[in-house]
Amino acid sequence: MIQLTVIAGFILAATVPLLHRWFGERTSLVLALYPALLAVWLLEQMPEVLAQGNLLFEWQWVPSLGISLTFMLDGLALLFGLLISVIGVFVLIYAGGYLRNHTDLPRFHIALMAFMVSMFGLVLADDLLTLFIFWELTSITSYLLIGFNHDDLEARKSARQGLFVTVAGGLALMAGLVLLGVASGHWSLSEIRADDTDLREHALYTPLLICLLIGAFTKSAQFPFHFWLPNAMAAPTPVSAYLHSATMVKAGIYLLARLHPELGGTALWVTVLSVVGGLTMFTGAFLAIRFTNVKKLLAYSTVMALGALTMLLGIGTPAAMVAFVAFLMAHSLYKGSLFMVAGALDHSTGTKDVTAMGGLRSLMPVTSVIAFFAALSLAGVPPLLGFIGKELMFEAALGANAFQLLLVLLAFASAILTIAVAAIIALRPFYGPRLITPRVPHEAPLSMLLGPGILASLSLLLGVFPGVASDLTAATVTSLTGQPSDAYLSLWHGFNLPLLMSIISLALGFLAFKRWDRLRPKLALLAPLMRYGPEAGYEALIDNIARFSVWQTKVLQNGYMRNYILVMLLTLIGLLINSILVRHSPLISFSLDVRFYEVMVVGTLAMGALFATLTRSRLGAVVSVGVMGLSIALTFIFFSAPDLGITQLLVETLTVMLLVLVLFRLPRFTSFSTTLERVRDGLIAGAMGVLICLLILTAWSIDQFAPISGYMIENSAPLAYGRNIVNVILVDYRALDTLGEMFVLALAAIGVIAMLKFDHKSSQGPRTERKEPYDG
Amino acid sequence: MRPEVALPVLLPLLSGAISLLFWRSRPVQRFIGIGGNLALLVVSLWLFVGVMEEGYITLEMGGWPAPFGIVLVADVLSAVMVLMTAIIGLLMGIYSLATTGRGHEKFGYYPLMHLLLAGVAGAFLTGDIFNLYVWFEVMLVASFALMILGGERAQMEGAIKYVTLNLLASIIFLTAVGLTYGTVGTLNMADIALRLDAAEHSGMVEVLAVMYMVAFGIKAAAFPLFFWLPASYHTPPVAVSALFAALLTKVGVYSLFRVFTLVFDQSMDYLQDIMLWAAAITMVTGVLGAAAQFEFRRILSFHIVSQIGYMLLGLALNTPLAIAGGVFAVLHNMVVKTNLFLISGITHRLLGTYQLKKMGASTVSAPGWQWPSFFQRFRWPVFRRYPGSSPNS
Amino acid sequence: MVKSGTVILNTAARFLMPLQLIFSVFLLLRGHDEPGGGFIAGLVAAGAFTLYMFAFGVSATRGILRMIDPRDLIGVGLLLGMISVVPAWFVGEPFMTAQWWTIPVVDFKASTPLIFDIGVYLAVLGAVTGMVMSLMEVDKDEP
Amino acid sequence: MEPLMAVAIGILYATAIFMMLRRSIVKLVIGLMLLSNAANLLIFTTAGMTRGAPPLIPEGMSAPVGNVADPLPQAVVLTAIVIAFSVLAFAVVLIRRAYEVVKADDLDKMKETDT
Repeated sequence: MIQLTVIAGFILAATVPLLHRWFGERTSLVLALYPALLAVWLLEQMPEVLAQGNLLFEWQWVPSLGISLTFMLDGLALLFGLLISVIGVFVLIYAGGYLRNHTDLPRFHIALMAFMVSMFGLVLADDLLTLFIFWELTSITSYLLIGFNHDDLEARKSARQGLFVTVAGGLALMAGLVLLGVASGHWSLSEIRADDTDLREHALYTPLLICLLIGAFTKSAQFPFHFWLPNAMAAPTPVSAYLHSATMVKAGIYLLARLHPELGGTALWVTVLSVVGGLTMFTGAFLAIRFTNVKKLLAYSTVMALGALTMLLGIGTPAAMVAFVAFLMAHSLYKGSLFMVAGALDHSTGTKDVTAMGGLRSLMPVTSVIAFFAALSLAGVPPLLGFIGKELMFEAALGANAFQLLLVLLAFASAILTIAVAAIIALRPFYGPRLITPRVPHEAPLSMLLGPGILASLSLLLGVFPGVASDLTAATVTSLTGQPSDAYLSLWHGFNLPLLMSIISLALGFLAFKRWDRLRPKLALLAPLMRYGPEAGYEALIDNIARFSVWQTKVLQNGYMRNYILVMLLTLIGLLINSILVRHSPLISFSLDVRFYEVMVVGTLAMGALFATLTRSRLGAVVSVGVMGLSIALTFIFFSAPDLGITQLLVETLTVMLLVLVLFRLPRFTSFSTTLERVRDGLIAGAMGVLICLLILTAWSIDQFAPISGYMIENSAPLAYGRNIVNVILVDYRALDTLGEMFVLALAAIGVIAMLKFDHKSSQGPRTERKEPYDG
Repeated sequence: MRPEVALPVLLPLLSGAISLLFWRSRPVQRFIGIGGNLALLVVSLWLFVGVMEEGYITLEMGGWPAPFGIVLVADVLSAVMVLMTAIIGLLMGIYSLATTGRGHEKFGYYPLMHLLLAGVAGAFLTGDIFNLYVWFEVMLVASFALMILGGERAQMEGAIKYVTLNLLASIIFLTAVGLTYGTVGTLNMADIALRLDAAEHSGMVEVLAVMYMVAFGIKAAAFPLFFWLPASYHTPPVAVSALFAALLTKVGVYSLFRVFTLVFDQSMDYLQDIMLWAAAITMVTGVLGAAAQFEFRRILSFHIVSQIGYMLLGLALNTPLAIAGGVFAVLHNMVVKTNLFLISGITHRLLGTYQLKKMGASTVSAPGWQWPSFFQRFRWPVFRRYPGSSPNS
Repeated sequence: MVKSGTVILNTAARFLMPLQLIFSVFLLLRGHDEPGGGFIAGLVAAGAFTLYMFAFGVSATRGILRMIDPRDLIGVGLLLGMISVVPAWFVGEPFMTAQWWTIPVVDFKASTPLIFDIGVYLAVLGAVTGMVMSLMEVDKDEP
Repeated sequence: MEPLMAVAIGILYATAIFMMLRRSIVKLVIGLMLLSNAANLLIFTTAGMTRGAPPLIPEGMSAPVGNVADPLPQAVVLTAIVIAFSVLAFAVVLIRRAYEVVKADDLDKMKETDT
């Protein structure tokens, strides 16, 4: 069962520390078996997918809520799944060499495996919510990967930036998916696909598309969210190779491709995708050549590629779809390879700056050959796969139905700049004079050559024999368009305009490479502009949120308890006024039947309370409270509650005694507050008093129901054998209350005793917590 | 007679009473402490299994028929809550064995814990509004005593706010109970629901709903009534904080669910809007408060508030699915928040601080293969000081 | 506050205490039929001890209580309360259902509510005495 | 009688809240005392008050003679009184200890545990 296999990947990730204990250095190889197995499984499924279009693997997860863990395998999922698993194998092997002897290698493996599994789940998920969950998992695991070198401030900052941007997009995505579910009435991709209703006509189409696009654009680093991707280069190089070639950033592309048959083709879709994609493509390529850091160069060229892919999806013609597939495959292969080469360079020279390297060809011959071929593919030189991708892209741009000129120009300019980048990476470090590098250069170990080598060879192989990938291409294009397709790739398209553009761009790109050293200072003049770029906006936003949170907390949680009480009371008073005075009215049936002594007692009661409030002497307050308590006791006795009267009397006596014992240990009353505060408090207190008065009258005036106590009065003697009904209620009818109440009293006594007698010397436990000054 | 409905309340009361009797002997206290928790877990499972089979089980305490005596009711929700309480109680008891000081144990740490659990279970199971008040108080006074145990300055300051504001909530609750009895003449919740449906004066029904909402809202720590929580939850020992975090606010939330789905289902429309806003603002203010903190337990305390918002949202939306979601949020939060508080305790033991700014650089090699110290062993970036964010207050 | 009692208070306390205690037991036993009951009785008894404490101090009061600490009283009281809950279980009735037995010789009606009330009495007595006692003890320790 | 009591209880609530809003912890505790008394009286009053007819059954009879006062709120109030007493005793001792630790009667000096 494929679901279990994927979930087992998480378990495998969790057991990595154990594996490290058993296998030591070879853990990477052991772990690499997992993606290898997945790749084999995918290849096995290929004939079936070609025959049937898509395969469903159903598994009910939360049946009561209709959430299932169903996987769907079609051409698109197959393509992405293969990229993830194949590149995953090489990345794992590569990481074993790159991070050899690193103390935190287990942690790296955990996060990398978890990421791989999440990515796998994402491309296979059929259920919308499952898709979202895996999507978020990739965000979180990539955060852990980018921030792997957490001793480095930059790494932490970049990790956080990546997380915030992608998770913010994730929220939009969730909204979009929910809207999609609501609009289509289905919660799985396969059902939405099977349904004939056209979502493009739906009223919710625009909002849901915008939400989904925000999710996809943040993830795949489209302009203006592109800034997090180059910063994510703080991650260890194997991560960069994986995240930025095959997976994380492609998740957004995958989503767009996945939705293309259902949502694509409208004016909104075409406009947004082709324009944003084109801009991203150019921005990435343009920003790339400013940098001398080899990883930054590659990262921006990735942004360029992501833009190109988005643009192709935006154009949406059949030709664009074929170009999409070719470009996607080509990019994954050469970019993975180039990142690994960059890691090898960094590993053996100790620097990432291409201008600091030179003449390494003789010292690192294998690396230089691999770099050369991968870069040829990046540059789009025949007979590599990159050439096919570029050719088809030009062709698609020329065939665009909208923004044709703009897109062609952008594609052409980007191609020139990309060729310059390719040349910089493939030629600069390996040719020219030897430069002194921080480390003495040496050839990378086999584990670090295997991955890039095979990926680069694949670029070459697929370029020469594009027919090998024909089945996959056809299946993917089928899922992209929603119609059966027999698209195939070929190296030679005849002498046409795209080929001409390729040749011109190669020449111009090589020229740009030659002038690169002179070009950079001029580009550096543009640097101040970056201060106003989207990244600055992001920083300002984050800072302001932080500042706002501090401010808000200071205002709300200000430490003054009376403010807390005030807020709570005002809430209550406001709601009560709204309910009883505004929305409804109180009910008062007025009948005043009083005796003189009762008025006296109740008057004393009220006076006692008032005097306790107004007096400035502690004794006066205690006496007033006592007098009030006595009046209450008398009231109880007058109105047929002897037990209550006695209890109140005794409790009051004890309370006064406690007050006397405690109060005179405390300082005299002082008046801290201002007159204004007193007036304010008085008004609020008065409002509450009036409301309570009204509520009592209303509750008392409602005479609709007979109280349940009739039963108790009737049965007290016959059934409970007691003549004091109150006591019978206490010990029989409602004995559970009394039980609880006696525990309350006991608890209070324990608390009081503990508070008074707690001996700090004896409080030293077996292992005590260390004290620290309170400096929150 | 279905004893399993009452036993989750009675057993911890019994074990509390017995261990109070043996207050002189620490070993006996520890033994009863864990034994009582185990027994509670067993009866909770018993109840849970029974409820899963039958839907709901009632027990008329004292043998008096329903609206007259006090009736205990267990349905799936309350049985699950009781089960969670028992599980968390047991785990906390075990954790306390290692972390609680001698002084705490001498002054009734274990009985207080058991009585707290009894109060919580009672609040989950009772079907009587005044009885609910009583269990609230049992729980509350037990938590007061646990909160001050140790006598630090911060504990005293926190406790004053905690006691006062919770007492205010209790009094609002009690006032509401009094008005309820004055209006409908009964205390049994199901009976109240029936009579309120028939009540002619709808204004009073709404007033009662408002008062219960505010009273339970304070207990649940919803906006704008949550202030007592961040002021006090981080002051007692970590096991106590964890127990509070898991249970106390959830009792408030549970009561809101109970009262507003059972008793006031008629007058929900108006209150639903209010609750919706309160829930939304609670979510946001809670996390923003947490974002402003650098002390581990304070972050968690503020974050509890935020989570309460999610639970209330479920209630405010008031569809079956939303309520189910709210209940899931409650259960999930109970587990996770307890866990995080305990992790904060372990972090403190390993690193000697709760301040995030002081954590991180020091690598601690925890002995053995401890999963709780996972975060230390693998040094995730989350444990590093956040750069670039605002200065600490 | 400690031992500051006057002659009158001392004498009153000495004579009143036994009377108050007897009265409290009387209140306890008749509680089911006439005003009274466990709470009131417990409070009266606690009042007796408190008065004695005010007159003669804490240690003298501990003297008359002998080995019994207020905390023991609380424990016993709570336990009695819990015990009264159980008997109904044995006859298959819900917890807390009252059970009545007649003690033959003295013709006294014993019942679980009575046991419960006695539990309440002891718990109240223990709790209140414990609180006041520890308060006064702490006072004594301080200047 | 009840309208008169309602006014008195209103005054009790008002004074209690006013006292709770003071900065002095002593006043705070007095406020709490007033508040719990007020709530008890409220329960007693809203259920209706009856003169001279305590819920007692004369010896030898099986039901009280005539109308008696509602015993249920009385029992409820009795429970509430004891609970209120417990909590207040705790609160009183708490402010005493807090005063010893903080050395001030002023609530505004007790805001360290917040932000």
